[in-house]
Amino acid sequence: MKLYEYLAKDIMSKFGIPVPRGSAADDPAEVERIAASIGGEVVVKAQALVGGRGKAGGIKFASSPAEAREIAEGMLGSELKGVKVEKVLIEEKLKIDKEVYVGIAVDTRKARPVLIASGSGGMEIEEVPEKEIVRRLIEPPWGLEAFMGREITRRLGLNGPVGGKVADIIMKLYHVFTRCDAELTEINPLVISDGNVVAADARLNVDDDALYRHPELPRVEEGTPTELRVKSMGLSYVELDGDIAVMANGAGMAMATLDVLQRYGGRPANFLDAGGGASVEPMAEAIGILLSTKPKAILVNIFGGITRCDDVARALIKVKETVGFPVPVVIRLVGTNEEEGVSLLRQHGFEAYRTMDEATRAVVEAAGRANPWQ
Amino acid sequence: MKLYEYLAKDIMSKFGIPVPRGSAADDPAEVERIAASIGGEVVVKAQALVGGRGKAGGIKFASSPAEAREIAEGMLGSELKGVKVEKVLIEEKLKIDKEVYVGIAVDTRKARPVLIASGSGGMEIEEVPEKEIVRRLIEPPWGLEAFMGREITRRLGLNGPVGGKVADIIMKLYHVFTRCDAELTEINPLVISDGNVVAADARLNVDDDALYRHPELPRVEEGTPTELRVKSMGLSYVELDGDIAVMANGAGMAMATLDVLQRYGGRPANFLDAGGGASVEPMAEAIGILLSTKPKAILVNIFGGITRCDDVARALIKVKETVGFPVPVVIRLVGTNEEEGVSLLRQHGFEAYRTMDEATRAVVEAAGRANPWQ
Amino acid sequence: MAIIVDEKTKVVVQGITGNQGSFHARQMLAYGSRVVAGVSPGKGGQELDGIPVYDTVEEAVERRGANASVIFVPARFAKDAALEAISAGVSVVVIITERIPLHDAIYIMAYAREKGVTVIGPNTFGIISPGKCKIGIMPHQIYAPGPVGIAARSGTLSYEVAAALTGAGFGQSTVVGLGGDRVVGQRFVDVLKKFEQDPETKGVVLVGEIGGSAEEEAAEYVKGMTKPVVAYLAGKAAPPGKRMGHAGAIIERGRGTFESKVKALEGAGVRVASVPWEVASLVKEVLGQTIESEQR
Amino acid sequence: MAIIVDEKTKVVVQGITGNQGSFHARQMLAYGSRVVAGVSPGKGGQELDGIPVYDTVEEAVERRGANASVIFVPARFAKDAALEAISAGVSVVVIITERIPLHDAIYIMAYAREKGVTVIGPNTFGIISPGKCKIGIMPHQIYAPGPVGIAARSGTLSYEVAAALTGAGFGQSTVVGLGGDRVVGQRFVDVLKKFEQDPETKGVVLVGEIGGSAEEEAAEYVKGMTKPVVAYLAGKAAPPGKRMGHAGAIIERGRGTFESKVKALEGAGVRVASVPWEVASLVKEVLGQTIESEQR
Repeated sequence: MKLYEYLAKDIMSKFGIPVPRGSAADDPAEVERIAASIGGEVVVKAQALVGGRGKAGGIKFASSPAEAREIAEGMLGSELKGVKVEKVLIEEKLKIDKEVYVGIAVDTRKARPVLIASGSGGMEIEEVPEKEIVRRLIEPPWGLEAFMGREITRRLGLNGPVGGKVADIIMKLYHVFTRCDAELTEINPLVISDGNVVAADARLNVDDDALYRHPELPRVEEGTPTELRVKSMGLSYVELDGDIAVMANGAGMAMATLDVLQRYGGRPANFLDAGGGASVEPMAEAIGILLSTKPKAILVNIFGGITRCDDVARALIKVKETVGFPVPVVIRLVGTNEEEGVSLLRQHGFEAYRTMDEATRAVVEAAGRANPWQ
Repeated sequence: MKLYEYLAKDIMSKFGIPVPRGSAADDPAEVERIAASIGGEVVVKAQALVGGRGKAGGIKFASSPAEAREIAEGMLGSELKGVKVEKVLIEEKLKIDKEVYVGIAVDTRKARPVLIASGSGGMEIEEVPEKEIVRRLIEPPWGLEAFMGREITRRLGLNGPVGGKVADIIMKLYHVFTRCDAELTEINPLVISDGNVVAADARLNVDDDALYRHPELPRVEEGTPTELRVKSMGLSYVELDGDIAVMANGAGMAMATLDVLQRYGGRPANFLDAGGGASVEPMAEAIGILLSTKPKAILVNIFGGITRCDDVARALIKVKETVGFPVPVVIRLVGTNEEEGVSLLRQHGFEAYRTMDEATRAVVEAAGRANPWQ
Repeated sequence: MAIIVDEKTKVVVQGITGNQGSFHARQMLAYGSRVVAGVSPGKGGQELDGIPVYDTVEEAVERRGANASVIFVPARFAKDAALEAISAGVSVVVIITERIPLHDAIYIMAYAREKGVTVIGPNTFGIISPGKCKIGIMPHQIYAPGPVGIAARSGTLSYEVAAALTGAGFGQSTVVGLGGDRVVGQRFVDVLKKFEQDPETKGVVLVGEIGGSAEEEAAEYVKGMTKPVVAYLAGKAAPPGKRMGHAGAIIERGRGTFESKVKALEGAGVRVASVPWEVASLVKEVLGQTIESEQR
Repeated sequence: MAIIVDEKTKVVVQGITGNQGSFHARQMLAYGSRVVAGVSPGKGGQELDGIPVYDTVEEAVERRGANASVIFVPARFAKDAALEAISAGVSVVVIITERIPLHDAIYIMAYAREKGVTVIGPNTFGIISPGKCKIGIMPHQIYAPGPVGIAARSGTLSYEVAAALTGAGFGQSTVVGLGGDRVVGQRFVDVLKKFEQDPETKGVVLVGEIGGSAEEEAAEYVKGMTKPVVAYLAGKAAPPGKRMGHAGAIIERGRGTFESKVKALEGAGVRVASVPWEVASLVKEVLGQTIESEQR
């Protein structure tokens, strides 16, 4: 779960990290009030979970509350890199003496958190040359200690009181990381301004699988309404821009199905992993959702392991008998309880292929026919 | 710092450990009210930091509030093993199906916490045969995990829901241990009663050196008024029952001085470690306190390291010139700035020995003369 | 021979009284795995098809000599279960549970390193050395004993590949499910090292996917290997920034792309199949070469 | 030779800008110790009598090759300072600071074990290999190079013993202050093992006291030693339940009594002096024996 900048800053602030004075709003009048209460020049920042907001016009400065309102009117409701902006954050404009980057991520290779810092703040860390980056693996269960903050700060070339403040912020960022079950947390840039150190931008991505133990954290849902609906059923679903709906069991199998489909000239409309031993009801519901996206054809690719072929057959039959299939449905069905499943399908007028190869070719051909939705 | 049972139980209760219904009081009328509000039979427990309270008459049962009051009247203000009872704890009387012991201490040899449990609750753990004791070293920084509580519980022969409750209490006791910077924490006995598990007695000794980071913990001061006064000066002082006051620099040196004194037939009145580089003022104040205990003689044994002999001489001179020495003061003074110190002493009519041997013999002889305080 | 698990492996099933645990305990037993005990806190004393159930893994190790554990407990208790198994002295812990918090997985792996225990998973279908020992949830009829080692990040896709291999007459020494999460106990490179040492294994198949850097690391290691390696990678059609079912299967901030993985593997001499069923013919090609070179 | 510290030891002083730190840094330098750096966070760039001051121990190690640290920082910052030194790669950390919380000491020792670092203290006067290296706060004029190793739980009392030995013509190989706290990095047995291995050391003196079990453990080890051991123990006259200045010097719940320690040591063949100054004559006796047996 990715948190908006203003939410990430709220949390960091609770952990004692200094953030700019400011507040978020979804209404231009409110923006004007906030800008007036801050006084002086302000910055208006579109709250959207996209990278490179600045270049895309999502960060603008205003020298008066009226100008801030005007900017917000332009931003609110508009799309930034394809994402609708629903809130803006209005903050004091910072004087910038120096910008640094500090972030904590997980080094999956080492299975440990890693602290990353750089004197080149403001840039995406991927674009900073490796020699300008300070990395420190954090050894669990020992964790990050205060002295490590000082060591990192020293390597960034910061010392004296500012060095002490940055070291302290590094420790607090680590607390954010561990206590919020973060996948990633970043301050970029961390701005040094007249001896003060302030988190000018903030990122906090929380592990979805750990949300159950964080009732205190806000919830941000990302995805189309259909994606969110399928997600709430406990299944994995991703919308794509093609016209063939895909259901498979297992994430790897679903991805491979998309790949093969594309290889044969098909364009997948989505990715649905109905694996993990889902029973008839949710499978039928998921197929119903696939239909609701109005594809030209549906490909069902099942290699039954925990997933039982007869359950898949029953789910398909249930959909056929309730909402019906207005588009061709191509089925590949092998594995656990294969015979029973195939036989059930036959009884209800479905045919099933034995190989991915055949099924994929067939669905591409079927989708090539006239669109039944028009 | 040793906490009274009622304070230890308050804290354990905050950590989720079940304790008997009850409350502490220092007034018999209040005892009667508490007993009445509990209802039924109660137990009245003298709050005193001594072992073996039960055998010494510090734990009594009452079948009515009036009887509880009567018992409390007898206990409050009385001495239990030489310690004045200022409060009693009144609790519901527990039905006891089984008693177990659980405690966490520090294994100084291994430099790790150690969890100790036994099915023989109610006894002092030192008296339980080793083979009936379950020990588990706790590896820092890993700490105690829930499964370890289950393993210990299993070794105690407890299972089912009661086993689960005991395992849970073990985890919570570990939280008490770590979050309160405990030296030792014990529940003895932990009573199993009709499927419930309750901490019937509780001990919690907090590390004095960690108190600075525990403003939330109550403070209990143990010692005579003089001991507390010297302690507040940052020096180590212990009252003994002899008649020769002893000041030395360094804890080992002070202990050795007592030993040698005793060997030559002297009886130490106290132990004062004035080491650690104390300056003239506190040393003079400490000598004044030694005098206030009205010894027959004073032995000052200094091997100057950080402690400077001239500072010791100045402290003695200061005391002589202000309050004066009504008793013989025998001085051994060697080490850092020895010549200057000895010369200063001579100028002010003191003599100083060079060896512990001579000085100790001399002070024993001096104390053998008539008592100047009578 | 085989890697990690074999006929000497004695399995304890943690969470044996749950639906998944009891079903798969029976399946493993039916396959011939030596399932010697189950664990379910508070339910010690029960039995499941003759398998004794204990309150702790410690007991399963003490009384039944268990040396491997498989975990079916729900995600929020999985960390404790895994630490328990690691502490109890088994040498292999297979974590089937999915959706274990990332920080819990990191902690489990740190404890496993400290104690020298091999962790498979989390979010894995398990591990099988066909004909010797199955620990997991895979449909075992698709496997056959033989010379090919398989390491896979995804379950069903590896079934597809294993079935194709078996169908083409290539049995497997051991099939390892690494798990679909970002942080897992065994990565390709760890398993490759073991396959390289295993006399029974003549060649290795990697079933990878987008996200992370496990395939790139593997490629580095393959350069020094004596045994041939074939790979199939899923996710060519996946768009960046979308998590494709597995926590680990996401192209994030430009890393872990299909192209970088194929490039790295091919650069190391790995034959990369363009469709899953092509793996069997590539294995035939490379194992043929191996056998020829051995015969020279 | 000597143990733990010698002429190759390069010392960094943590807390060098404080009163204690600066005073003793100068004293150590005057003695001839190679004090190569000081550390004081936020004060990097300063100098003390030519000793460069850095913000981190890491810098002192990188730039000046420091391989031992001595800590003078206040108790509440001592844990962080000790962890920093251990992490930075020095091989010896001497913690002079007293009143460090017990749980902090436990944590420091765990980290030191993990990293293979020798910790002396906390609450120690330090360690000295006379004529080679002094790290600590002891009055160094009382020591002389020679064949006797000393390990002591208390400072001033060990000065008394060392001065008596020097006065009797017995110099010291190394004098180690274990520290007066309950949890310390080096216990008698650890130091005895090193003295047993050290060619320069011909005999060992233990200066112990009531409380804990360090003397009893030492007795067990002494049984297998080839070198003679003499001891003096303080606290015979101390009443149970009273902490005698040191956190570790307390007879609590019947453990750590004077009598149990004397019994254990004498049972292991250790000559126990009844007064501190008797140590010199006992050393003369046992070292005379050793020299005789070596001459045979």
